[in-house]
Amino acid sequence: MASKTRLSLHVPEPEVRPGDQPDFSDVVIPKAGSVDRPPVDVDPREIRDLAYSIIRVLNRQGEAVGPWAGTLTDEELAQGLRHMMLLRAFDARMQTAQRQGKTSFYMQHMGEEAVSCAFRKALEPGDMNFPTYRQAGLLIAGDYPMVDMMNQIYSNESDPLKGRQLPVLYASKEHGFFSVSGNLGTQFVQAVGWAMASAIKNDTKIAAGWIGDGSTAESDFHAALVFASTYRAPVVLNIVNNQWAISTFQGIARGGSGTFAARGLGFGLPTLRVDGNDYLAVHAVAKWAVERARRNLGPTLVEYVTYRVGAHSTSDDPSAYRPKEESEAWPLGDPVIRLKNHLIRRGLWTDERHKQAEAEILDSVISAQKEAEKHGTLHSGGRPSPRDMFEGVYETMPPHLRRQRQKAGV
Amino acid sequence: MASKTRLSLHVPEPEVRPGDQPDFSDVVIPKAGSVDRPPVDVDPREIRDLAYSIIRVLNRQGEAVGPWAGTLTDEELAQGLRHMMLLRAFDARMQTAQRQGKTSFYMQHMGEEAVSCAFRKALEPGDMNFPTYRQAGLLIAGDYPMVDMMNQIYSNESDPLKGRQLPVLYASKEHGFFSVSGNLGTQFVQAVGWAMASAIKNDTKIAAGWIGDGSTAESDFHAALVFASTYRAPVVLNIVNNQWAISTFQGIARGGSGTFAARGLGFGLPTLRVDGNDYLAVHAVAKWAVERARRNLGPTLVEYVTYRVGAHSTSDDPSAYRPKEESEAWPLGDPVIRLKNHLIRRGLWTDERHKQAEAEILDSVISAQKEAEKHGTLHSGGRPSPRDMFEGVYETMPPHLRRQRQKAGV
Amino acid sequence: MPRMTMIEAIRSAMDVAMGRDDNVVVFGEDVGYFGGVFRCTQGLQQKYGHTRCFDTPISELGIIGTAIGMAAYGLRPCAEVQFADYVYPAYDQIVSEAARIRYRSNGEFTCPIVIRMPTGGGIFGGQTHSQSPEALFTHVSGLKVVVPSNPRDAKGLLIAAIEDPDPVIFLEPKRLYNGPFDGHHERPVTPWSKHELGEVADGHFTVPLGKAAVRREGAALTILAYGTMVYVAQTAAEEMGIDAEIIDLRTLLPLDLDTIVASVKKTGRCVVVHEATLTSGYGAELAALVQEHCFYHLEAPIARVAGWDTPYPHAQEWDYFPGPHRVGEALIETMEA
Amino acid sequence: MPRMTMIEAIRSAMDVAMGRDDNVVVFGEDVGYFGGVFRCTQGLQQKYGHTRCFDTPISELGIIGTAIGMAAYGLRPCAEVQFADYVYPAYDQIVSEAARIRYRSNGEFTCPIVIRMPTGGGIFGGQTHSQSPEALFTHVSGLKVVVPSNPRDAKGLLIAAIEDPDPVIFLEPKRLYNGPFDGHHERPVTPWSKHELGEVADGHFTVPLGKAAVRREGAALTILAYGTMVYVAQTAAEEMGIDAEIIDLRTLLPLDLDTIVASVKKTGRCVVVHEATLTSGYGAELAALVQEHCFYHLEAPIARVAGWDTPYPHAQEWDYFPGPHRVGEALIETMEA
Ligand SMILES: Cc1ncc(C[n+]2csc(CCOP(=O)(O)OP(=O)(O)O)c2C)c(N)n1
Ligand SMILES: Cc1ncc(C[n+]2csc(CCOP(=O)(O)OP(=O)(O)O)c2C)c(N)n1
Ligand SMILES: [Mg+2]
Ligand SMILES: [Mg+2]
Repeated sequence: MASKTRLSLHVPEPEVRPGDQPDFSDVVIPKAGSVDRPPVDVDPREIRDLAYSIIRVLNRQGEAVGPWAGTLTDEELAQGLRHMMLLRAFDARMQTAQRQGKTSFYMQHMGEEAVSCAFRKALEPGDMNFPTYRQAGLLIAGDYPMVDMMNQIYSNESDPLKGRQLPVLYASKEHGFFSVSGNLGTQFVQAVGWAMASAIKNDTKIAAGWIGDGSTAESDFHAALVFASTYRAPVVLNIVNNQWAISTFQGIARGGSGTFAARGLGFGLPTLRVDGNDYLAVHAVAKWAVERARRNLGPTLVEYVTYRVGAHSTSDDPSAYRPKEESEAWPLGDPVIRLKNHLIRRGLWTDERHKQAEAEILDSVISAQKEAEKHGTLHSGGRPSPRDMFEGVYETMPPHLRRQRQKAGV
Repeated sequence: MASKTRLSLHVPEPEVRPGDQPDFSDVVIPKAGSVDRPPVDVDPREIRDLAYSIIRVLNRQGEAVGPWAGTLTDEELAQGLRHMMLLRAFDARMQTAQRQGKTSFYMQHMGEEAVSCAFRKALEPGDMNFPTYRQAGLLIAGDYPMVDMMNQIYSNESDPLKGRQLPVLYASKEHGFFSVSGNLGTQFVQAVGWAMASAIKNDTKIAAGWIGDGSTAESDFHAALVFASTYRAPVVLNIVNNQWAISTFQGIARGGSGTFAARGLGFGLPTLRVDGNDYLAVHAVAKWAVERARRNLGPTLVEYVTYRVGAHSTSDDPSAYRPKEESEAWPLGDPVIRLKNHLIRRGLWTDERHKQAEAEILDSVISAQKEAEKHGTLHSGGRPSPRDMFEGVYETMPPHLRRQRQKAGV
Repeated sequence: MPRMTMIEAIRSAMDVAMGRDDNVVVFGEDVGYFGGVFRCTQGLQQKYGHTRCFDTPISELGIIGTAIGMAAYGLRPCAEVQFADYVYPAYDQIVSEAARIRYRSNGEFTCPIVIRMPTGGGIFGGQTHSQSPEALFTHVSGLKVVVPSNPRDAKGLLIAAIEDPDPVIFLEPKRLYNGPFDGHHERPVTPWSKHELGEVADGHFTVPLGKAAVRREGAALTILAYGTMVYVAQTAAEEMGIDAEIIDLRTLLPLDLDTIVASVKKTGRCVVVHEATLTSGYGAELAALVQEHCFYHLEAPIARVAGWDTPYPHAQEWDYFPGPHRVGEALIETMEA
Repeated sequence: MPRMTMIEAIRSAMDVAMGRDDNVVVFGEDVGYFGGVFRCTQGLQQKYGHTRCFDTPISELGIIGTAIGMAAYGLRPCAEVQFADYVYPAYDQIVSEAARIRYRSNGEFTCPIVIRMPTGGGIFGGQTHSQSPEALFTHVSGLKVVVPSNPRDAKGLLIAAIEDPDPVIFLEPKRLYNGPFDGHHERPVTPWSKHELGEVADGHFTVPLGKAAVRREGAALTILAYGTMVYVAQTAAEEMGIDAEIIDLRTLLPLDLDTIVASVKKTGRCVVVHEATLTSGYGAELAALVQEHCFYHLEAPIARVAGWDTPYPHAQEWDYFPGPHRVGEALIETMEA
């Protein structure tokens, strides 16, 4: 008979809190190049260990090493750096714009730029992302006009979403970017549905779902995995593990599972874990997973290991719950600097050209911003009409909404 | 670059349909006694293979073999047989009662009797089950009065639930049987909450959650595993895989995951798969999992491999979707016959005593039924009052309900 | 014209829609091989193949979540939730997603899905097979909500719903599947084959969303009803000998307010009837609208007859169900007020 | 008496409840170490330990599902949903489980849980930080629904809710957290420290569930409001110079109908105001009840002022929000009708 121990509740706590010394010594970082690259038609049961490792390409010396290296040309690498720098500059300007009251709210990507920028380059036209609010790199690397992003953030008269949606919750069919929901998780399973539709129609397009580490706890995550696994939907299911969910460290969502990627094992899915701060590794893994989907081999679950350097949003102040220096202690480094160093090492880039590029990029962002501000910002200048508020609830406005619009006098 | 295969949707289908020859040759059945019994404080990572195997004790010869044997005394075994026979007789009478119009609906356990009957014997007073509609064995083996079960099924004047609840959705705090919901899955996560509460209060009681194979697709399953894993709740999470969810074969819910048990691996939970038609194996595994919980070692996920021999409910006719002979082809046999044979083999039982016991049990069920029917059946005799319909929505009846009751004139 | 039960009419609607448009797909729990627990999808998998009509895992969230994704791709999913009582796990996907995708994306993406669900009581289904959750959808901007009361409407409305560019909640009063039910549970039900509205054209036709039907003309009082309550109301009016005008709303959102207002202005009295619990039921909205638009024509307070504010009980079903007796009492009270 | 903001009052309520009863536990997303995104639980983990106040995974279903299990054990969970807009994933657990457990088990098990959620608009929160879903709960038998409008009530009602034996939906109008907001967004808000109802006793006290408060006596017209709209209504009445009686409902379910009926019988006119979308909003129920109970005293149709029937827009927040101008118009119309 079992002894009658007094039970107690285990509540996971992060190792450190404000005032403590940041410590990532428990994070095991495999050497770059050390993880095998299986063929895309591998039996998922043979690669379960990939859910507990980290695929990395760039080593400390800035070299691209191992079986996952070599998916990008020199030109593509330079372009990748430019995209990440652009996203970072864009973020910085928009953060400031929010502080200046030009919009209500902003969410930046600092530290996570490689994930969405590199993933985008593994897709083809017609593919569809179901992103969260922290994948603007999909738009930037897909050459979506930055002015339109700003118009959306400003909710101004040229906002493609007519002021209806919170800042950064973009939508563009043409750019393969599904309307971002403010509700966490919901879109993960929608991505599976989109992919199922493509399969039903014997199309060639694939879908990508996106979710944060914290949001994997939501029900939609489970539904997505169940449906993807059952119907072998051509979808790449991406978990961006940036270590934090607002103030909550990833241990609360992860529980005893070892890694988020491990969640895929229970569904028989091939499941990969990748260095999210390594542009080359992200691209290589994305390409692998996309190819699987494209070849009708079914879904892949990918966990990007990265770190949210900035605040959760402009409404958040992380110094209340984590040491200020934590991001600097983060062992996977900064994605921009790592790619920059790689390009320099390869002789494709220099510190001077980097500075110059930074300046050019800043210029281009500023000029986009000027252009956008001509059309107004949240509280001044051109704004969407109150009429737009009544439009688009349905394709055709029903009588009760017409009556209400009339009452509103617009 | 990936080749542009035309995609296609994979829709899992069972091997056989009505008219086909039943075929379970793909179901791998390990030999009884062949699976190791780890210590209860084992590191879950060391026993991942148990999620893909089947723990079995009774072999074809009716012997109890291997490391999981020996958790029950002779007397307990005989009692176990009696419980299963009682449940089966009870089911048969209530099925008939439904056909006679004495109630609206019934759900039987045929083939699955060992699961709930044996599990109950691993619990202690004060522990709490969060059952589905197919675990009446928890009540039978816990000596809940059969007349009360019938009163509930008949929705008669003595129905402990006052006619409010569908037949078989019993509730009894004293008997550790939480109010069964008609909504699938919901209670799995409630079991985790109950267990967390016990841990918060430094109590010694543990909880058990129950879910069907089909219902593992519901969101509550995921929430249960997330919370159980994070807070190491003292709970046993039971999946009863009876191969069918109404007309839907288990392959639809399972997808590519290999087994339902495998779902636990992504949460770092110890996960066991057991022969659900083997009373001894069920008890041994239940005991192991209960002890883990009791010793504050955290949750365990258990999959019971069994077969729903009868129709889903009295509203269902399985001949429309599976071969009639499928249950006979089911390789794990009948739980009652298997335990009976074991007892006979051990010299504790004979065919004659079995027949005699059957007759006695039938008598006791019939006399309980007579007693219950004195208090009425759904459409005749004593019935709960319409007043009862207005009571118990809240502890204290609010004014609007008082007004409505008045209006109803009751 | 062929006679159909409501089940056959619903099946025929999906058959016609699938036949005309490859993008129409049908799925849900037990919907594929078996043809649905009420057999509404019987034969569709055989006819259109298992990628256009298929079984799903038991996850209402997953059913609706994937339907939304499919619709974004360009399909027209017609998904079944096995009982309306089981729609809540999908409620977030419906309310936060389906209903708002067109709006929030300014039409970049749309969500033409239909969610079919058997609804209502009268079958001794207890708390989990009897609910009428329509008001939980009429409060949600971006949804349309339909409740047919007969085979002909069911087919025409369902085709219209599938062809509609926006998400439609399609509630099928299960007590009407086989015949009109007036709440006299002690009497046998006449099958649809004996009822005029059981005559349903074979091919394609639609009944437009947003248009009510006057089922019975009358001068003394207006009854607003939908689904099963249409027949309860008819019987109550006949039994009480009241010259009631009975409006079958058919679509709750958008509502055919003009037909309602015209009738109440004519009769000066109004009774609203539904199966759902009273408080915050759709009857509240109807009463609020009628008093707003017909205030100066009203001769009596608008009465609501509805399910009591309790969970749907099993044994006390006929005490709970707002049958002809209770409706009749309200008619008398309203006439005498 | 100490002055508190609404946040401090809510925190104080939980503090008092936790101090008096070991069974009270508090949890939700970001609720533990950090103290909640609105800081309502700040300091509670430090004071009561991390097994009585803790962070949860981001699963509203899991938060409420485990709360129900804890309540069945005997605890009194007070769970936070970060924004009311995010309650839908837990809707099934609330509607199908929490609300019905006492009933369906005939009291064998009960569900004394409180679900706290910041609600309402006015903070440029767009579609997902602005909703007012109260009517989706008032339709559910077995729930109680509370909406405080000031710090004193917030504390008293929250303690009453935690002590209540049944599940309570506790909606906190986030626009009132720091001060009364009357919809004049262009003006600075007076902090609670300058408002009489910011005076909140330190220890234990309750404001009973089910009792409304008359915020302003008047003879010309009755305004029914709750949450933020109480201040909008006051300002509108003042600006329009109308002698309105303003009833702050405080509890929507069970409703204090007596207070309402007495007032409307006195004034003969009624305007209902809420932020939630109009159709099937709680105003529909209020209008239906008022016309039923006060028909012969009504001199004008009951008007409803509410959010438009669209998702909550971002840029057009002040076109959407039913501010003093729109309420004022309705007052005039109702007076002149
Ligand atoms: C359904 C729902 N619940 C809660 C929230 C509030 N919320 C917004 S972001 C966030 C944290 C998300 O963390 P994670 O998934 O790790 O994504 P990250 O922000 O780190 O990219 C929370 C709790 C929400 N938006 N939706
Ligand atoms: C939320 C919900 N969805 C659907 C149903 C309808 N339903 C009742 S039982 C059942 C099948 C359940 O199968 P499984 O979980 O395998 O349990 P089993 O009946 O085999 O024991 C379904 C779909 C329900 N009761 N609740
Ligand atoms: Mg995160
Ligand atoms: Mg099953």
